[in-house]
Amino acid sequence: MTIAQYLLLSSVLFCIGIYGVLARKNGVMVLMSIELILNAVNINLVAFSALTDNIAGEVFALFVIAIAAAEVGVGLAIVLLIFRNKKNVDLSEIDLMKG
Amino acid sequence: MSITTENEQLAYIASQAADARVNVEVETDEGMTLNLGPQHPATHGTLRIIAKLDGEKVVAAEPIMGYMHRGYEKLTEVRTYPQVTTLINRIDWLGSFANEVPFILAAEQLMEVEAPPRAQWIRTILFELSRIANVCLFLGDMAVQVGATTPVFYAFRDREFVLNQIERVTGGRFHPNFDRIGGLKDDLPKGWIEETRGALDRMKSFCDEMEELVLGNEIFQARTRNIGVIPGDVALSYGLSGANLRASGVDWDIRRDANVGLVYDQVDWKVWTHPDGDSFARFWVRLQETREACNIIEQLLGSIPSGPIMAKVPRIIKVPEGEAYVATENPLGEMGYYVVSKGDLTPFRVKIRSASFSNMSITPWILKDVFVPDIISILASLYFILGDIDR
Amino acid sequence: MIELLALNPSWWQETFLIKVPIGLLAVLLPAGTIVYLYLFKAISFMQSRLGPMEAGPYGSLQLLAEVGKWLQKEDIFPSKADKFVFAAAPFVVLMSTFLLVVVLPAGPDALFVDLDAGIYLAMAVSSVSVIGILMAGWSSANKYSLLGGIRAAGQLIAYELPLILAVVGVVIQAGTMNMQGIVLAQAEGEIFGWGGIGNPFILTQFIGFVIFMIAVQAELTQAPFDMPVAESELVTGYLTEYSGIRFLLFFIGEFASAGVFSAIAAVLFFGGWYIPGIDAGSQVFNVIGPLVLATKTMIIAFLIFWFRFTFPRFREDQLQRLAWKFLIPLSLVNIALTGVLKVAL
Amino acid sequence: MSQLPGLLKGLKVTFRTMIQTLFPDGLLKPIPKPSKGALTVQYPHVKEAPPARARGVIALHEGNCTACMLCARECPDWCIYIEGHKELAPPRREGGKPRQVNALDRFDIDYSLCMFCGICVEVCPFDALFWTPEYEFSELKLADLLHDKERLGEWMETVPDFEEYEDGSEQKVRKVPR
Amino acid sequence: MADIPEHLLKRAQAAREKAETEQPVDEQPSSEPAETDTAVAVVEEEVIDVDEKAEKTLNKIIEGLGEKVLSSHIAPNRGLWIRVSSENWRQTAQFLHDELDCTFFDWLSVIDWMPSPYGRELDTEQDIEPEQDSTEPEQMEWGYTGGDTRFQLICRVYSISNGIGIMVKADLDNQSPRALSLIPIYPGANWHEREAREMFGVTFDEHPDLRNIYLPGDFEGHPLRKDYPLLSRRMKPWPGIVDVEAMPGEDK
Amino acid sequence: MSDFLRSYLTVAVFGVLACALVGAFVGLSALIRPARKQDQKYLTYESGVDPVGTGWTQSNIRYYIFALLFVMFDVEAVFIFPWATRLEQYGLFGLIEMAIFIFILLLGLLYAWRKGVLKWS
Amino acid sequence: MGLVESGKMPKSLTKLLNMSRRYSMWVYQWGLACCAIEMGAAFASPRYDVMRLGVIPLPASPRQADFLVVSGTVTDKMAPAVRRLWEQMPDPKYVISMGSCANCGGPYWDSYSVTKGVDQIVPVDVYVPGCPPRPEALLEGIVLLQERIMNEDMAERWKGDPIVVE
Amino acid sequence: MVAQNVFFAILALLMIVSALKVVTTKNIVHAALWLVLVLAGVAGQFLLLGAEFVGVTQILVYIGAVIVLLLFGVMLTKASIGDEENINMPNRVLPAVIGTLMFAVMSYSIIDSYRGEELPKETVTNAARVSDSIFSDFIIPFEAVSVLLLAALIGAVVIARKEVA
Ligand code: SF4
Ligand code: SF4
Ligand code: SF4
Repeated sequence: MTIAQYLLLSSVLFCIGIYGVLARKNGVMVLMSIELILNAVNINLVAFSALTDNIAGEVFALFVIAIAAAEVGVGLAIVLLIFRNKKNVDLSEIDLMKG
Repeated sequence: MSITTENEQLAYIASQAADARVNVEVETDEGMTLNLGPQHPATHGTLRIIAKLDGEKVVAAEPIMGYMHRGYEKLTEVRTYPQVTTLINRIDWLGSFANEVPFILAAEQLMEVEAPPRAQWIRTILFELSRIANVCLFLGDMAVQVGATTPVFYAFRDREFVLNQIERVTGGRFHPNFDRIGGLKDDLPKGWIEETRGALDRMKSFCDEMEELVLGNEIFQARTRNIGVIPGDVALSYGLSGANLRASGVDWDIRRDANVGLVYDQVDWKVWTHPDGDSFARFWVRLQETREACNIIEQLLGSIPSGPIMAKVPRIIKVPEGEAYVATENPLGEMGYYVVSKGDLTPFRVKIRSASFSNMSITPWILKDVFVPDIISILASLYFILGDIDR
Repeated sequence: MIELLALNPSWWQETFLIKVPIGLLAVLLPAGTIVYLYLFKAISFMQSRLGPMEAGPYGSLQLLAEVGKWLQKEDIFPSKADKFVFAAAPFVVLMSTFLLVVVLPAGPDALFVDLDAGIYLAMAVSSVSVIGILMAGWSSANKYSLLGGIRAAGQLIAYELPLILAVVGVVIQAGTMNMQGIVLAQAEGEIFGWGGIGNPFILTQFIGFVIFMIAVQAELTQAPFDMPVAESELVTGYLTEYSGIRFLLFFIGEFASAGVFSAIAAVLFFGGWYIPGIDAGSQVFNVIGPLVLATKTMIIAFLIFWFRFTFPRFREDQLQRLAWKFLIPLSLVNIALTGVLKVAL
Repeated sequence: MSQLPGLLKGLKVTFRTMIQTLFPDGLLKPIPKPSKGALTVQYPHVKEAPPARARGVIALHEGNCTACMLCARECPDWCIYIEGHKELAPPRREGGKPRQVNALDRFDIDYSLCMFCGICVEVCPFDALFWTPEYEFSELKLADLLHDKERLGEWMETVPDFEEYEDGSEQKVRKVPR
Repeated sequence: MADIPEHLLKRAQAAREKAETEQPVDEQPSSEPAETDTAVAVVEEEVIDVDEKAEKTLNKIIEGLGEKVLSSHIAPNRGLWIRVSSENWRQTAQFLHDELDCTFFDWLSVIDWMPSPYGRELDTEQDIEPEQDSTEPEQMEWGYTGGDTRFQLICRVYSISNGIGIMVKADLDNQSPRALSLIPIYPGANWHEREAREMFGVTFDEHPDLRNIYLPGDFEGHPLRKDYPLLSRRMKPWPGIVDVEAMPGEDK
Repeated sequence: MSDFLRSYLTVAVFGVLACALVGAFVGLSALIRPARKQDQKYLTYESGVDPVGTGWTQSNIRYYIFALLFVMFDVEAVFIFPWATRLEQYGLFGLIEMAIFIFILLLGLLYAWRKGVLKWS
Repeated sequence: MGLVESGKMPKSLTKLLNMSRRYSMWVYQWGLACCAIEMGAAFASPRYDVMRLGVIPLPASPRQADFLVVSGTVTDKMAPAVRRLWEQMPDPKYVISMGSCANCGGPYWDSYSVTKGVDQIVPVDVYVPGCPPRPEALLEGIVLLQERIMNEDMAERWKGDPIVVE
Repeated sequence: MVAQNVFFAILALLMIVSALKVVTTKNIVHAALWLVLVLAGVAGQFLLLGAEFVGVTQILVYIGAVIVLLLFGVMLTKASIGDEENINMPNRVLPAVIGTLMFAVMSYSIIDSYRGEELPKETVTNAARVSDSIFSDFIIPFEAVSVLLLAALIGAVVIARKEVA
């Protein structure tokens, strides 16, 4: 196993995530794409941690997981709020200033 | 074999359309419409409740009845008096002996006959036995509706003993057709009184079990206290009767206050009331009433007078012209018959005042701003029998 | 156990020829026993009835009849349902059960896997079934199902926490997340210096045990926590539209998880395969260990069904309140106490 | 929480019942005997005996029936079908004139319609109809629920005797013609 | 449905004879309210025992409502009937509720006084088709307190404090029977009125929701009206006709 | 392969086993079960009448708060488990660290509690 | 697929399958009228305890039910629902008609709102007479149905027509 | 090592396919379910890398909690069965181009700088090690996480309360 294969995998996920974020209009979908990106990052962290035998990478992966959870929570709350007000979760139609 | 003839098919389609119309009527744009019934375990068969929800909260609920409407009032007009007796057994099918009594009493009033004392005694005993058979099931069923499975098995178990006693006398487990204008069809069989005492003991221990298993259970209390509160004056204006009324603190019992033809004045008993008016109170009152019924029967069993069981009535019964309304305190509440006679073999018009119909008419009022699970417990605590609503 | 048979199989042989069949048994057998013994029989006795009697002596073949019957039932996909998700939901639910079973030790060597993070993994996969339930509820395109599914998920996550937190106390005491290690810690532990019966954590972690059992009851959606499948209002909740074999799979899943959770409780609080009096390292346990564990499991499972058939159910909000306002704070207190004691002693 | 006592009491009740069912002879003889402890009557093997008055099915004592149609007329469901003809029967007393009697050609009760009210039995002036507590006559076909004269006659065997009355009664115990 | 069946003529004849012979003693259908008061005053001479409670209540009602009470009837210890016109229907209820403390709403219904045109002779196999419009109002007999019209609204309210129930009747128009709804006074009247509407076709004004309560929405007719036929009864041959074949040589 | 990976492979095998079991059951059943099309059989069940409304609801938003709380405490569990195994080594220091951590999270629960989102209206 | 319909099932297997259907009959909790109480007694009363026969009264949804007991009066308003629920049950499914009302309209044979017999709406396998039938009579009906299942030709049943018993 | 590579390939394939599904499917619930597969794959990769604790945590937090949260959110926003209209931006070519370009650049640099660098064999980090690391080096971030979670919760509660009110 080489580190490169993990990094490649991670970059694939990352780019798919980027595509999702850009191509999706639905708020929940965008959140999911962001999850993809974060996971790509995590793979990198853990892979490097294994490469250098340094535990810090893994610990940071843990923190990322925790933060991702918080991020989804808040993100979804916002999406829900938008939904309640607008009856859809269409991000392109949202004027954030008026919320 | 499915004889779905063309006519049948047409009727079927037509009624489907009618159903669809109801659906459209209740359709809302906001929130969700939850449909309970007609086939739904919570509705004792065939009631249908349409509840408009906001989240888990009920905004409005509308009962739809008539799935059990069998046309009693029309049928009584084409049946002779003895045939009516057997038909109306089936209105409140759990306490069916109690169904017969007010009708027979009304007819007796019009004919100006009175049943001999022995018949009155036995009537009262059977009346109370059917109350036990009826309310006993309520106690179990209410527990089922709030989620406890076992009590209903106990209810059915111990109810069998009471039914046995009813069957030994009348021949029917719950459609006795035993009451006759002027008395009773038959007398008690030998050994019955002793056996009944045994059944009553069983019932009393059942009540104790219910108290331990259900009434005293904290979860049950949490589910029923302060749920579905009916104030006394509202209850009156909706015509609630029976234990539902007494659970709202109104001290009114036809057996004590407007007794006709039965011998409640001969015994020493108590009318139970509860000030709260919530589901718990209704359960509590009924539990106490079951005990009280045991008490009444025990006193009566010891004092049955001897004598005939039939007064003198003509063989072919024609009830003289007149109108009479007699109500009794049935297990479900006030049940009365308004009998109009024109002197024929058949009654001219019988208006059946059934308890559940009035008791249920409060549902749109009470099922507001409650949670979905509360619909169930409130309905269960109001205690209705579909036949008694729809007739 | 394998050593006893004087075989030396390769890993593949061991996994597919021994562990897989045993794993199947370990899931299905307790499920069957629980259904027959408790759901059919013990409950009937509690209601002074008999339960199944006709199929086989004392109805013992009832379960076979059930399986045979369900196999023959038509498998209905409601036309409005999301067919793919509808079909996939039983997989997820059953998978969660099977992944739970894998960490259970049944003797010093009789185990499927010996994972460092054993109980942690168990806690992790136990929450997977929530997804299955949400899938089932959503894909049925039925109001009762959806309401039931959301209620179920809300309840499962609310009680997942007390479940996890109750385990933490045990982990603190044992100092390991390894299930085998937890058993050994109980076998070799002492209570205030007295090691006569080891230290089954039920004694020192009683609060934890109570919380754990309440949470398990809720996780299994058994009364008094059966709001999601509340018959009297939501018909059968998220299962309403399931028929035929798929329903049976959910049914198996439900009772298999009852068995597995009971087994986990047995391991965590009752010393697993260990019985006092015999040296924990002894080979004897490779033989009697599974039996001991099964017995303990069954006793705990009885509790579950005893409660189920005695209590009325909570309302949804009461249930949530119980979890958030009572169980979670209590379990945190429990952790704190255990931690303080551990550090102090 | 003060929640425990009520819950525990409930547990006690169910547990007690289970023990009573399992060990009907008390815990001193701990041999499980649920079939004794449970209240169950194990139906196809054991049958319960309903009380004598139970209204299970109607039996016809053909000899007594005069085809007077009273039962058919009073039946609220119109489910008794009678056809008869007149016949000469041997005289009651020796040497008397032969009597003219109505003989039955057809006596059917449609049990799919019957409401088991007992009116027919009650109105029959000639003691030709009796209740028996039998209840096992389910059918796979609806038409089979129409019991004809013979079938109704067969039920006669199962008619129990009338019961004695409780003290203080003035009713007379009737006899079942056999 | 050509000519009038014989049995119906017989029945009508019998009814007429009966009406002639047994004139009702106390409940004369009165057209003018002036006579009503006297009718009220001479209640029930044939009965010996007197129901004091009922009489006191009746007096109070007459005091309060005056001429609105068209007639009344007391059956000792059995009940108290009063009759008002349909215009005064709600006022009467309001009065009973407020002044006499009749807070308990018992029931509400309708009586169709038209004799049923259907029937069966003991020796006919089939039910008989009725003559169209064979019944005129004068054939009708009314019960206690008399009446004018085919449909009579009847309602019972109860006063728990006084321990007496009062039955109120009101005549309804023959062509379009209607009355004011009692819901503002007794919310419980809601379903009863829906039922009455469905069964008799009586309209209740100001009722919020007069949908069918029992029958499917597309059900036609009002089943409790006397002229609503029970089809099955007319289709099925009556098994009760004496069907004993004669002896040979004997004629029927 | 290391024991570690083998163990997890076994875990994976069990996951596959579950699917195989389900698949086997469904496949077996497909062999013998009937399939009788009746138009109404596939309608959504709703107590015997035509389904009312679209069947979709915005359910209670409170569920979402519960889910969020759950996520929060789940993350807590992530840290508390390894901590629990090593508590003996950390001693008082570890205890205090974790106490602060939990305390902050409890603040969240308390906040939600006080704001009344744990209640139903 | 369709092994049964093709008629290629071995005899012994058919028997086994019939047997399992016989001993596992889930009936769904639905009562209509007075008879429902006697049905309830048969299901829930320890004296009758229908579970002995393998009849499990658990499901509340027709999707999991094997047979339907029409226990009581079917009104014209109710009839579509009965039909619908029966249709929503998965095959193989059975119907027991319990009581005079379900058989033929019973006491309400002349009513304007009652369906005269449930067999006009759904095919019925067993008729239990009585008004109400005692719980044991229902048990007899169930035993009868079980015997019928035991002897039935699966291929016929799979096609959906109830078997004709001579 | 062959076995690891095989499993890596299987998992990677699964993840990529699922990830593509996540961003292309038209049904939100389906997307969430595909995401589950991606996340499970990630967990598998962690385990392959010997990071046991992180792998299991991935299951516990992501699959057990975050996905549930997402599904809840989806169901609260009326996810209908069947495909949804209007779920994608009108223009999807540009994102696709951006994504591909980025991948090209990244893969080039990765291959360029890490070609052939083997991972050490069989390193397994157990929970204890992770824990020790947190409670020695990362104690501040650790406490900060709790504050962050608290903030997220409070934010969400505020938003939700606005809604309830
Ligand atoms: S029991 Fe009643 S319904 Fe049955 S045949 Fe006799 S009279 Fe008719
Ligand atoms: S009433 Fe009696 S005698 Fe007359 S026909 Fe009927 S059974 Fe025969
Ligand atoms: S058959 Fe008789 S008992 Fe059964 S529902 Fe009809 S009337 Fe009721």
